[in-house]
Amino acid sequence: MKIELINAKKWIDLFVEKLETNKVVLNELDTAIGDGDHGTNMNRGAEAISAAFAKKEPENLADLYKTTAFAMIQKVGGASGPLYGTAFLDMSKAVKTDNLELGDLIKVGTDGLKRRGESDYGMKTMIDVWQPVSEALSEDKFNQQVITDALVKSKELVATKGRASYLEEKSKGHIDPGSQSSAYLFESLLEVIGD
Amino acid sequence: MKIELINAKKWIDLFVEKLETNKVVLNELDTAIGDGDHGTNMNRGAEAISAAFAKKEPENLADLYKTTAFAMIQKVGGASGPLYGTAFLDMSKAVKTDNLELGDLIKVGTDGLKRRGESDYGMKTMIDVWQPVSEALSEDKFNQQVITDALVKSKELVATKGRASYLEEKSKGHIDPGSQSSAYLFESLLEVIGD
Amino acid sequence: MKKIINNVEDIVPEMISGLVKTNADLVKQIDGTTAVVRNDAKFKEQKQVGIVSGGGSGHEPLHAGYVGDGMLSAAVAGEVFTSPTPDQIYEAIEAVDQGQGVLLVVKNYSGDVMNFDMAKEMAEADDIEIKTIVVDDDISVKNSEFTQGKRGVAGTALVEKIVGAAARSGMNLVDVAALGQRVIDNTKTIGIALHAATVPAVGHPGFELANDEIEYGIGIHNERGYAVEKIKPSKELAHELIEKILSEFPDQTGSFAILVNGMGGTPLMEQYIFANDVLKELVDKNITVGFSKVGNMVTSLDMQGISLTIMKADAEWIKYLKEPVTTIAW
Amino acid sequence: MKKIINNVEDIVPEMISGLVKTNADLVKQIDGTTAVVRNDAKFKEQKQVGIVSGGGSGHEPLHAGYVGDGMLSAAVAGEVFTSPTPDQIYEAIEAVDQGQGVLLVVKNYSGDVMNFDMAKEMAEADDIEIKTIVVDDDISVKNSEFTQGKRGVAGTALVEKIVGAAARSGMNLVDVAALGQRVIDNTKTIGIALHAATVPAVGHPGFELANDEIEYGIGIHNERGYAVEKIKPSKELAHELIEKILSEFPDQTGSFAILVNGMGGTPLMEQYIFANDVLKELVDKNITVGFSKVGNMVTSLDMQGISLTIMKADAEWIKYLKEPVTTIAW
Ligand SMILES: Nc1ncnc2c1ncn2[C@@H]1O[C@H](COP(=O)(O)OP(=O)(O)O)[C@@H](O)[C@H]1O
Ligand SMILES: Nc1ncnc2c1ncn2[C@@H]1O[C@H](COP(=O)(O)OP(=O)(O)O)[C@@H](O)[C@H]1O
Ligand SMILES: [Mg+2]
Ligand SMILES: [Mg+2]
Ligand SMILES: [Mg+2]
Ligand SMILES: [Mg+2]
Repeated sequence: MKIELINAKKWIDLFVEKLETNKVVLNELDTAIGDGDHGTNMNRGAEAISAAFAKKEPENLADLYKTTAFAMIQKVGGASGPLYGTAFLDMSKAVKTDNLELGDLIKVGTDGLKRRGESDYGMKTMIDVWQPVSEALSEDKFNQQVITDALVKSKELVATKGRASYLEEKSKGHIDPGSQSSAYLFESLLEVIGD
Repeated sequence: MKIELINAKKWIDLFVEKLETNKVVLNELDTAIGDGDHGTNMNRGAEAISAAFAKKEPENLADLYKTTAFAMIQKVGGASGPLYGTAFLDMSKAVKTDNLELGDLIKVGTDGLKRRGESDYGMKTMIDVWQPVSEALSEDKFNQQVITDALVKSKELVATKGRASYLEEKSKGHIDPGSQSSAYLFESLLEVIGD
Repeated sequence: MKKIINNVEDIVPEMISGLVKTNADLVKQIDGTTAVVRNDAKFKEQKQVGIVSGGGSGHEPLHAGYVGDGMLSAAVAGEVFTSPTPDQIYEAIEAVDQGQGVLLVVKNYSGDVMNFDMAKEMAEADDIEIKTIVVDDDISVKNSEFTQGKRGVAGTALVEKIVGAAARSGMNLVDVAALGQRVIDNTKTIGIALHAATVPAVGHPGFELANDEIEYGIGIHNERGYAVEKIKPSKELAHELIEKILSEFPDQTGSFAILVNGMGGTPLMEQYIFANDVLKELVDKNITVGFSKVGNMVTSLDMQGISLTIMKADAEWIKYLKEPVTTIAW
Repeated sequence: MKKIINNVEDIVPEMISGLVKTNADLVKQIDGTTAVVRNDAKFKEQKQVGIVSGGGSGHEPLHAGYVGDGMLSAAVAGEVFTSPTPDQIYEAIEAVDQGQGVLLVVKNYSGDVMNFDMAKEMAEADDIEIKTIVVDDDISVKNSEFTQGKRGVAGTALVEKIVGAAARSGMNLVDVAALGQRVIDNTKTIGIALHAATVPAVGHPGFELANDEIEYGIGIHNERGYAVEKIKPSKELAHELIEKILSEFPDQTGSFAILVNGMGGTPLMEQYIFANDVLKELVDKNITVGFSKVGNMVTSLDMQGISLTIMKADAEWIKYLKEPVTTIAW
């Protein structure tokens, strides 16, 4: 399955909306096992994306993902800025010549996260959501349950990357904030493409 | 009425005891309208007096009052150190040649307080207790009621000297901590000489 | 009360010992006292008027943090919020007098005034020439001949800087004292608290404020101020304090120095935000700021709050304020 | 939450503006950024390796307070507790490069590492030579190749002082970076909190401690530590932290530097008492202290607490630590 510009734009718009609505939730999650700013950070990114779209409507998929990436890189900071930024920048480069299958697209993003974060699946980071989603998309089994399962599974992990890793065992039993914001990203996708 | 060395020594010993017992009370009074240290200050003085007496038993009245004065001046600091110190130093000088009537003795101390503090009766300071006590002693009417009345009267004043004066109207209705410690001084005297 | 201390009675000696040990190249302690005197290489060569200050502890880095070349010659620390005793002050005077006399910089509290006065009498008996200036910059307290008068608060640090620089430049005692008095007359401060300080021997905050209240006009010893109000944005606080202070300066031409002072528990972040608002407003009012400083200069234990000092300062004073010093904390 | 601020979103730009306005002779702001660069008279003449640091705000005076002759060339401030973005870091690099390359001093947090990495890539595209050192002095976190590794905390200030002094002395980029790395390897810190910080955007403290509890091993972003215990006398705290740190230094000969750092809400009084206990214990252990410093150097907003840094420092490093600088806050 592939996504076209108009739907991809809807996807990112919905993501922006969810980030704005859930700023406090993400801050609270980050207060428990991080430094309390993930909601504020992502909200700053969301506002920057909206502003960039308002300034210039994206002309194609590469443009859409690049605009999203630049907004995240230039306005978010923290860990999530370069991570989301790199994922979307790599996705933008990948769709320049060829509109990828959605599963492959999200895999490109996931690989970007791993490279930038020097991290991998199972370290209680947003990768724990991106990777299962990319796999489910490729196998045509993507639905809300996939996202929820990924979150629940990651919740019980001990973090080994990011700030939560400083808590060692105590990071267990808390939802990773970046995983939750990624869940919003993919819930937005789901709303656009349907199960 | 005059007081002899043995009773005067008892008087100061009792004062020391009361200061040690009532450290917290005096701090609390000073927290309300000052800076919260009058109990700690006077207790430091009390300890210094005890230590000085333990080192060398006072040989005469002048010696007793001078030892008390030096302990206060050297160990208390704050406002109360120089005030009690000056009062007792002046009393020591006054009894060098002649054992004064008690009313006159306390008047000498009161005058010392006024000189050192550039202050007078009715400014909501310890002088509000010393002066009525000295007058009552001279008129042979000294008893607990005199002390209590002085405290109660001073309580309703607005302070115009010392830290409490910064509170202006709000200093009303609080007992001045220095007046309370002076009340202990004269209650000790009362216990020694009886009504 | 949670504090990083040992016994409450040992707070001051241990603090002074920590300060001296970690700054042995700058200061030393007079044996058996809590007085701190200059120990830098230049001290003995420089023949100048001595500058001695002091007061209760709990206002760090005031005063010991300002001992050094170009500022104080010595600082005497009393117990927490309690004036030091005359004998300690006297020893500090003795230690720094170089035959040119000594200026005492005293904050206007009855305890400080009385103890420094007694020390002055002791030093004069040794033929040391002494002058005293009494800092009373806190305009939240009414001045009246029937009262103790205004308190000495954060402006003290600026006064010490100016008289220290003047003394280093070779000015004589009479002139330094006169300069100091003119500086004091032109220095006005007002402070606010978000949370009162906890005096260690008392164990709880000096007064209570609700979660959205601030106290206007506090002193540096937990003295309550003249009004409790709801907290406002920094801009509005700056506006109110500036209006209040400027009403004391009928002539607003010439240049001014400002000090934004943290009370001990308020982070630099908030101090800089407030300073930004102060400077913006002063620019709007066409007031020339020749010198400005921000930081925890004259604190009140762990009090959360801030004070603003404005000084009408001529070019010479601004120069004195800017001259480099070698102290722990200026 | 009671703070002296305006809008939460304006905290960082307003703070930087306040800092720059009150220190215009020392630093200036790069237009449109929250990066602060040297503005002192010597800056343009001195040809030296540039030193750029930065990170989330809330640790003031780190980093902007350390910009100046002999320390940092520029500092980049992110949002509160949030790494700055690559473009801001890139602009700071551009502004200070004098053709001798630029050293990036980064605290070990994934955000900082990633954003500085991206900025490095941007600057290298402009043929600016870049080296990065990552400070990870916090020994309360286990080091392991499977984790993020240790955090960068108060030791960062000492690292910045040493590489800044070395760069001023004319050392080249490769050598300054190697020196910085050796310094980091010999710098160990551990911190305790009495009260957590309140992130303005969150509005309440990051964690709760009872009235008699302290948290051991906290980070500078409200990260909880490894144990909660009853508060102890300063002496015992000093003993525990020293034991923990010294176990990381098998060789205790030679000389050491120490930093007693206040977390923002803890007054200097307590810091000096703690420093006194630390120095006493080190003397008892026959450890030579060649340099010591006390103060709010690397803070965590209004957190109440303290950290202890011990560095095994050879004579050259001690010299670098002691050299005078012209910064706002060292
Ligand atoms: N090295 C890493 N690799 C992948 N994801 C990471 C890494 N470090 C952090 N993250 C993600 O970033 C999220 C935190 O983002 P945010 O709170 O915005 O940044 P910061 O940690 O700098 O405050 C974490 O919840 C985690 O999902
Ligand atoms: N100028 C003065 N004249 C007379 N008594 C004074 C004066 N100033 C203060 N006092 C007395 O001193 C007491 C305060 O003593 P204390 O708390 O020990 O000192 P400080 O005010 O320096 O903290 C006041 O309660 C008052 O009775
Ligand atoms: Mg975060
Ligand atoms: Mg008092
Ligand atoms: Mg006092
Ligand atoms: Mg962050």
